[in-house]
Amino acid sequence: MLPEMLLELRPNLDYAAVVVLFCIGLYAVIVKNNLIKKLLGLNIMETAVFAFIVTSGMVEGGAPPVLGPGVMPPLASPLPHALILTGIVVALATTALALALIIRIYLQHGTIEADQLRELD
Amino acid sequence: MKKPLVIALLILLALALLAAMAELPAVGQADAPVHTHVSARYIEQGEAETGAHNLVTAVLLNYRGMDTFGEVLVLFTALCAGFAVLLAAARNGNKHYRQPPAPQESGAVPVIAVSPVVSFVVRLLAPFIALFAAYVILKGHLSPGGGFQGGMILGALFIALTLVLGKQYSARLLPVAWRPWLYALAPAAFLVVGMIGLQLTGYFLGYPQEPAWHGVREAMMVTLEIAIGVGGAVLVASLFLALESD
Amino acid sequence: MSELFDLVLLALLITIALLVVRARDLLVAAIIFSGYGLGLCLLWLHRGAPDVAMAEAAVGAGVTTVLFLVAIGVTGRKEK
Amino acid sequence: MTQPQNIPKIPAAGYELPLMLLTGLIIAGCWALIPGALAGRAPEFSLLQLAPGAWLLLRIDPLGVLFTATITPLWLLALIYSRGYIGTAHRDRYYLVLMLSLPLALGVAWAGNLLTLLVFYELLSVLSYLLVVHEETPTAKAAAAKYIVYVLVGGSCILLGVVLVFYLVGGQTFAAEPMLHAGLGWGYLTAIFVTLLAGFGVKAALVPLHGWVPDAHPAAPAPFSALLSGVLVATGAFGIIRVTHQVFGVELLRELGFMHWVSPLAAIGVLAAAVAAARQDDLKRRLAYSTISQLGYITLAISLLGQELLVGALLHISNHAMMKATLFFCAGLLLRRAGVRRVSEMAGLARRLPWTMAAFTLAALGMIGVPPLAGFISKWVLGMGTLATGQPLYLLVFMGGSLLAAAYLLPVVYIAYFREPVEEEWKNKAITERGAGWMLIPTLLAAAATVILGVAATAPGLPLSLARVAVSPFW
Amino acid sequence: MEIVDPRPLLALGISLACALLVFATGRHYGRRVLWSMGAALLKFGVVISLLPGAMAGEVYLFRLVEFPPGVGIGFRVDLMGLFFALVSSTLWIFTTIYAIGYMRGEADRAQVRFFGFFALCVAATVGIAFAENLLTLFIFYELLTVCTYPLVIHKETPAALKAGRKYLIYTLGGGGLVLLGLVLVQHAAGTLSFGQTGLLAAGAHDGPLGGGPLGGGQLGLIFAVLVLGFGVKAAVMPLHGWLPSAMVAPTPVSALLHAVAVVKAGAFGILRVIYDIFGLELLAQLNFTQALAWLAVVSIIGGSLLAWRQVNLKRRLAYSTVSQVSYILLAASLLNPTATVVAIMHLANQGFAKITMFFVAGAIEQGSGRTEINQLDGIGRQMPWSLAAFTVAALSFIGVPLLAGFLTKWLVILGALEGEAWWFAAVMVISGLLNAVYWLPVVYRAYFRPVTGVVADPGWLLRGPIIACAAFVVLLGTTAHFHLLPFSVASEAARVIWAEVAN
Amino acid sequence: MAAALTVSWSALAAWPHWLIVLILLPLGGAVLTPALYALQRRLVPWWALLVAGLTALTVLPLLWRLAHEGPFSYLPGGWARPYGVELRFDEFAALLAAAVALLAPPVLLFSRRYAARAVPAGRLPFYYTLLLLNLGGLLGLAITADLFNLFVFLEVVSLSAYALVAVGGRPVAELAAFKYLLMGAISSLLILLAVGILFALTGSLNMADVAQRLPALATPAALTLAAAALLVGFMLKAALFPLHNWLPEAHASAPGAVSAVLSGLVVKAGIIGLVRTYQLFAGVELLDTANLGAILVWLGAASVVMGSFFAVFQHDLKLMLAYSTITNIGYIVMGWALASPQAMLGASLHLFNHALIKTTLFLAAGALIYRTGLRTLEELRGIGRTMPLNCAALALGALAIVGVPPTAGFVGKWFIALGALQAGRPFFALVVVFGALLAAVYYVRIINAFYFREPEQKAVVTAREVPWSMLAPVLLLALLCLGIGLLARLPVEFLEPAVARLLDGRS
Repeated sequence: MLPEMLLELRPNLDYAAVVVLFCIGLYAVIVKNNLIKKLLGLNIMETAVFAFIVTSGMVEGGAPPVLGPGVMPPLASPLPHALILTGIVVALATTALALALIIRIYLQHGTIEADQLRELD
Repeated sequence: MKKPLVIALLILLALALLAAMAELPAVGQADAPVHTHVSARYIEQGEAETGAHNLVTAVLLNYRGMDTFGEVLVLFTALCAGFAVLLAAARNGNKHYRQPPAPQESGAVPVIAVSPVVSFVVRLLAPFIALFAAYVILKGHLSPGGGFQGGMILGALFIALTLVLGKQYSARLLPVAWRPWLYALAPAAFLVVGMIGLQLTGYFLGYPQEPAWHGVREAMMVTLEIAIGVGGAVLVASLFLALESD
Repeated sequence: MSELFDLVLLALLITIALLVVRARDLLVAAIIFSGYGLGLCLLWLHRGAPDVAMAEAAVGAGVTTVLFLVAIGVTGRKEK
Repeated sequence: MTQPQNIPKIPAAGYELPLMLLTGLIIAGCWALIPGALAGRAPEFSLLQLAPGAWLLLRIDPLGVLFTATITPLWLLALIYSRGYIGTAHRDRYYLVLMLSLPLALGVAWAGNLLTLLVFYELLSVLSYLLVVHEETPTAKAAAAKYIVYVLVGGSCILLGVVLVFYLVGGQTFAAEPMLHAGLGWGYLTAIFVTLLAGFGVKAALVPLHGWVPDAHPAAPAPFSALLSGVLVATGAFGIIRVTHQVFGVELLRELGFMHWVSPLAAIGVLAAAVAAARQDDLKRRLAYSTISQLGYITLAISLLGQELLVGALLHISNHAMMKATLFFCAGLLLRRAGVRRVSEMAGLARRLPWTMAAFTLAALGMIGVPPLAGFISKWVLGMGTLATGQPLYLLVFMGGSLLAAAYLLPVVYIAYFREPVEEEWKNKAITERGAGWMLIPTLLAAAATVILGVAATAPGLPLSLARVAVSPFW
Repeated sequence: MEIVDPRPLLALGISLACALLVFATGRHYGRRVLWSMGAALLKFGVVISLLPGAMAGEVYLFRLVEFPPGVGIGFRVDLMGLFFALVSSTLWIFTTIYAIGYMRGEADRAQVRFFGFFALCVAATVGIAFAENLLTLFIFYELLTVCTYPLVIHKETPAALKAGRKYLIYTLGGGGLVLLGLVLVQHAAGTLSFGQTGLLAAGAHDGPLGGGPLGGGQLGLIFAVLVLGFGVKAAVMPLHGWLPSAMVAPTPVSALLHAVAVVKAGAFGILRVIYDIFGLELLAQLNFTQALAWLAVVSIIGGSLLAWRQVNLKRRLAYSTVSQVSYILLAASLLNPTATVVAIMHLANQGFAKITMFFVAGAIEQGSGRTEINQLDGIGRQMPWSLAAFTVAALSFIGVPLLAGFLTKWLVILGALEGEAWWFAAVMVISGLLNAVYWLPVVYRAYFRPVTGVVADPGWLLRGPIIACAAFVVLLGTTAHFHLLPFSVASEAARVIWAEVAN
Repeated sequence: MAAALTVSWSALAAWPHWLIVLILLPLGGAVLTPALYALQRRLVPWWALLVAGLTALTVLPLLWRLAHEGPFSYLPGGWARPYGVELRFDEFAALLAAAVALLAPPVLLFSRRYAARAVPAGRLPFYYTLLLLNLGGLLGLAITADLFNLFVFLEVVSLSAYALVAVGGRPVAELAAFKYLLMGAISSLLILLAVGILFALTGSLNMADVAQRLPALATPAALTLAAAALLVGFMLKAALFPLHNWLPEAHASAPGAVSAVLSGLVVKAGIIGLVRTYQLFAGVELLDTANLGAILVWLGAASVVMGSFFAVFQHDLKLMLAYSTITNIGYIVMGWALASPQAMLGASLHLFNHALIKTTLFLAAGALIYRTGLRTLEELRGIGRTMPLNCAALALGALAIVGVPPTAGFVGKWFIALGALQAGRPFFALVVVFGALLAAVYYVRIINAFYFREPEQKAVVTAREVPWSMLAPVLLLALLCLGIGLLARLPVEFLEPAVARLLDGRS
């Protein structure tokens, strides 16, 4: 069953990569003890999702959706791009805030290791 | 102990995700719904309806202006959030505040030690980068790029300069008294332009379609681009400053 | 050709991601992460999304990394 | 052996005379009803509705008049006697309860229906507790506790029976016609009979429900013992008469045949209690068993379901009341004047207490059935009645009872008169009847009444005539 | 004949206003007393003013608010409710007087809380009595729980707090069951309003929500849930645990729990369940009441046996309540007119007798600090009036004629016979005897044991209500045929309930 | 008179732009706040209050129009559906919007004095900014009819919420905020992933359009994944058991006014998300929504029981309240998933009512902490004597959340329980009752400690009532807890058609 699934997946190899990235990120978020490491994992997850959305909007041999002389259809769908631009900002904002919190946590508790923090409680 | 379990679960999750994604339209197929439904109209009529060659900009500023408004708000929120979290808590007799522990040796070493070469290069390239950013911002509706991308570049430049030249310089570049106004620049621009659109077309964030008004439409878009660019840059830079201040 | 490039790029991204996760030194991880951003930037370009690529370059490879570095500067670079 | 008191002067409470006067008036009133009763009138008064259909109702029928006419004088006697007998302790309570118990007893007698009977009967029983416990000695308390337990259980049984009757036929008034009829079903009728008989049987000291009697009588103060034995126990018997003749009716009872079970029980009671009485050394206890035995006569008479027997039963109620009152009064005098409770200690007491022992002897002879005293009359009527109903076997029981009565009463007389006193026990004791007028007079009056009831038994207005009028409607 | 009339609300409002005034200005002794007494009398006046009309067949209605559509707070004065309200408002007067005397020594703060919450409790009781629907009943039922709690823990000792907790857990649990029942009824019947012959009677045949006819199982569930829910407050046997513990409260509170409000509210709730929610006809078909009757029997006998074992006077009182309140349930579950009369009537009979006893227990405690039965030797000579009243109440419970208890016993037995269930008659008799077994020793001790120690004079503020309540016990037992007096109200109420069946 | 009033109302409500104004007001107000602070710092609280007040006024014509005309849309930019972003004011949006608009002014009024003490001075302007952003984001989230726009507003709400948790500067709070952020970010990602999948499947982002196109698809796994990702994502946001871990600490350690907003309103964003998910997948036959419902209803029930269960054992007042939020979220989700008309009605009502009640409770608790600095029941014992009004409000709120009729809390539970029966699942009616009982247990603990214990702490003995500007909102809200319960027939009648419509769409 598994090989069949992989066969079926071949045209969607991009999606497979996205899934792998997503899981790597999630792994870091769950398993890693260091808050910054968790945050890095989160960022990887985010990029995975972005990659998924952009990939879904891509078209075989398509040009960027910028019209102009010599630009011929098919064009990649502009909508996912716009979404991802927003997504990137959201990711940036989340990361910045998370880092701010991490700094504060470090200043207050002297550590950013999750298990040590748990013990502090 | 914990790790194998997590890995096993993640593999299961991955399989589930793969199974689901296998059903999605194959990558790159031109007849996928992504291309035939909403996007098709953007591609076919986007230029005519918005006057933007760059359809991404058309989507960002015209079709889905609300999203972009939200986006700048997110950035603004992040900044305020950063301030709210980071600004000193000790004043005002907050009894919950605990004195930070003495800095540890490993952490005391500044991580970003700027070498003279880098410093020189940054200073040398700064005007060109700024120019490039301005181009990206202003021509965003015509070519790849746009207010946001340009703003990010501008912000990155600002950060680089601050790192290289120190905070005094950043204060000159971005006067403290202006900052609160600049934070509000991008969202406020959306409000203003949106209201103008409301006046002109009867819709918030509407753009006049009549040929006679194309100039106005372009002006509105460019205004937004600039506001997003400058505002975005300021927000990003301020985020950096906020984090860095401690 | 395009297929191949795609595959190599994806493999590279996965490798870098793994490296980010595995790196003990946070500073190293952050720097590698910046490389990850650049890789993504390439991917976006390849997917016909220059706008996104530009933003990713500035944000993913630039601003985010710098912010990470600042934080690591406060908290120390070693993961315990 | 209790130390006899040195005859302290009991200060008057002040209200004794008015109470006596009041009681006298009540007696007069009750006697005034006799002519009407002889004429067969039975006026009704409704008092109060307790629950829907459940009225408190008075019906002054000849049976009730007979009962009241017989028992009310005992109150007067007891009152007078009490003046001399009751000390100052709890005296107010004593008189209060004693006076309250009179109207309640009247209520029992005149109860117009079962509910009313129950209500007054219960109240009277509960109230009596205070009299039983009056002396508040440990024995008195124990006896009172036993008494109240018996009474409450009995009362509950009556309640059940009364409700059953009420449920089946409603709150009917006592009348010549019985309330129940065979159509109600054997189960209900049995339940009613058993509960009511058991309930009233407790009070009527029906063997084996007599357990409280031998304890309560000795414990109670003598004047109340007299009332207890003469009246309260009799209310039980009175209740049984009401039940058998007015609730069930003779015919129904014959049909049902319940009485074949009751008669032997009563007969056993007569004999066994008499035997037990003979074995008691405590005088009041002996008298108490005697009461059980005599009440057995009455129950037996009722259970045999003969007209003449019923007359005899009624007659015996009143005669026994008078005689037993005399005996208890005497017992009280013995106690108060000589400090004597036990028969064995009475040796020679007749010399010191001549009047007392004279009265005692008179009443004892009456109780045995020596003519022409009251006891003879009632026993004669009973004997005739037994023969009339064709159950001569029970005649033997009556006779046996009388013989046994002689066996337990005559020794007392004998000892008091003829046995030499043990002198040293008497030293320093002022045993005399002087100053005992308040107690002696009612004793003698009661003794006199025993004679009168026997001698003038057939006079109109006296119990025999009244009883004949009272029972005549039932046949 | 239904008439819209604000008086039910007024009666409730008087108590509420009293509570507010006491809370606001109650620190001043005079005001506190004035408000409490004034409100008690005024409310009694209002409630009694409803009586003539209600006896003439009028039903007063007042709908206050509907929050979920079709479900709301409304008041409806039928005779059964009015009877309960009369009992509680009469007792309120006595309890208030008594409490004024009893609480004299306490701190102002405690007194304010006491009188304030007491008024709230009485308000809740009127709300229960006059509830137009099950929801209103439930609301006030819970209000009662909540407002009683501060009274139970009045002394704030660890024991009191523990008892309070127990009380809350029990009653809230019961409240939860009632709530569940409420939901089930609403679902099954589509309405919660009383005043028709059985809310569920219609639903039993045709569910309004298209659910088809209600099965016996569903109805059984509803019955069980509601009866157990109300049974907690009514202290039905396995659910009675809170009642003895709550005895730590001051005496007027015990009076409230046992006589004026709480236990009665539970019993009244069950009456509503039987007569208004299920209706006689439906229940007659379903035979659920058989189980309820046996539950009551268990309580009656078990409560008595437990009471017998108690050495603390108030605890004995408490267990005897367990026994005596179940008379109501037993009577109600017999489902015949006579039993209905007594089910309603016993609300008053038990109330007045029990409150007398509690008042006496409180007066004894107040005067001499004695709480155990074996300490009561000779107290009858020191407090003759009080103990006489106590004896009257005890005799009433035993079932001595002319007292209120006799009436109960008489009618329950009659009802049992009408219901062809003679064993319940036997149970009543046994229960009466058991009452004797545990009350008479108390009386006996009080009168026939030598006096020990001294007793302070309880004063007329305490003695007055005691005597008045004892007098009421006699009054209740002897005034059956007087129009407008309690028995006539109860029997008229029962008649109305059965008249609906006949139609 | 009445006619004139009606006319003027309809005229007012006819202005088509109220809907956009509704979100622009608080967001614009927030954006300008830091600048205003630079100009005149004393004005900031009043400014925030003004903005909130205007927002509250704005919602009125919208509600009026909704009640009279039914749901309506607003198209920013004038782009026809599905090409632009659509804002849509339906009954569920109205519920959350009304809750937000109604609760914002009291919370902000309360904040003026409260935050001055609870929040470090330098952070104050950002406190107000973030509050306004949060409320504005919630409004936007409520009224948007576009999947991605929903995500964006969700991010505004989430980011501001994370920061608000930490704004008081307590070390615990910062840690809690980070935990909250991590969970929130993952849930956001899941939602974004689902949006991406749906977009890839349908090519559209407009909810109605997507919902219309989904039934035609033959991709069960992808649809399941999208639905699952949305559900898990929103469940995380709503803190449904077993994804509730982040909530108690975050809500309890935040400043009082923030806790009120977080517990009362922000978790409702997750609920609205669940509602929208239902609406999206309503017509999909491939996906057995009944199964999803079955899972959710059990999770809801578990939330009800576990939330209460945990709350019973808490000592910290605010932690207790926070756990009770989990319980109440459980009620709402359970009611929703039971999918019978009355249960849905109840869930919708409870969404609003819980917001009101929980705000009352948290504000009152905040006021206690403001005066005494104490947090545990043990320390706060006897406070009812020194702060009677405040504690009365808290007690009233407690009664309401237990669900004592006729308070606001009762109505929702009532209909949920009825709805459980209507759905033929009486077990869940039992859960409702059981939950109410458990709730009663721990709220009784609170009341017990406040009123019936002798005070021990000096701070308690010397406490006074809080200033009027704090007390007034608390009292007002407490009275509303009662009033809304009494007037519950209005929202019920208002919501019935919406529920009916939704169920029609499903069947």
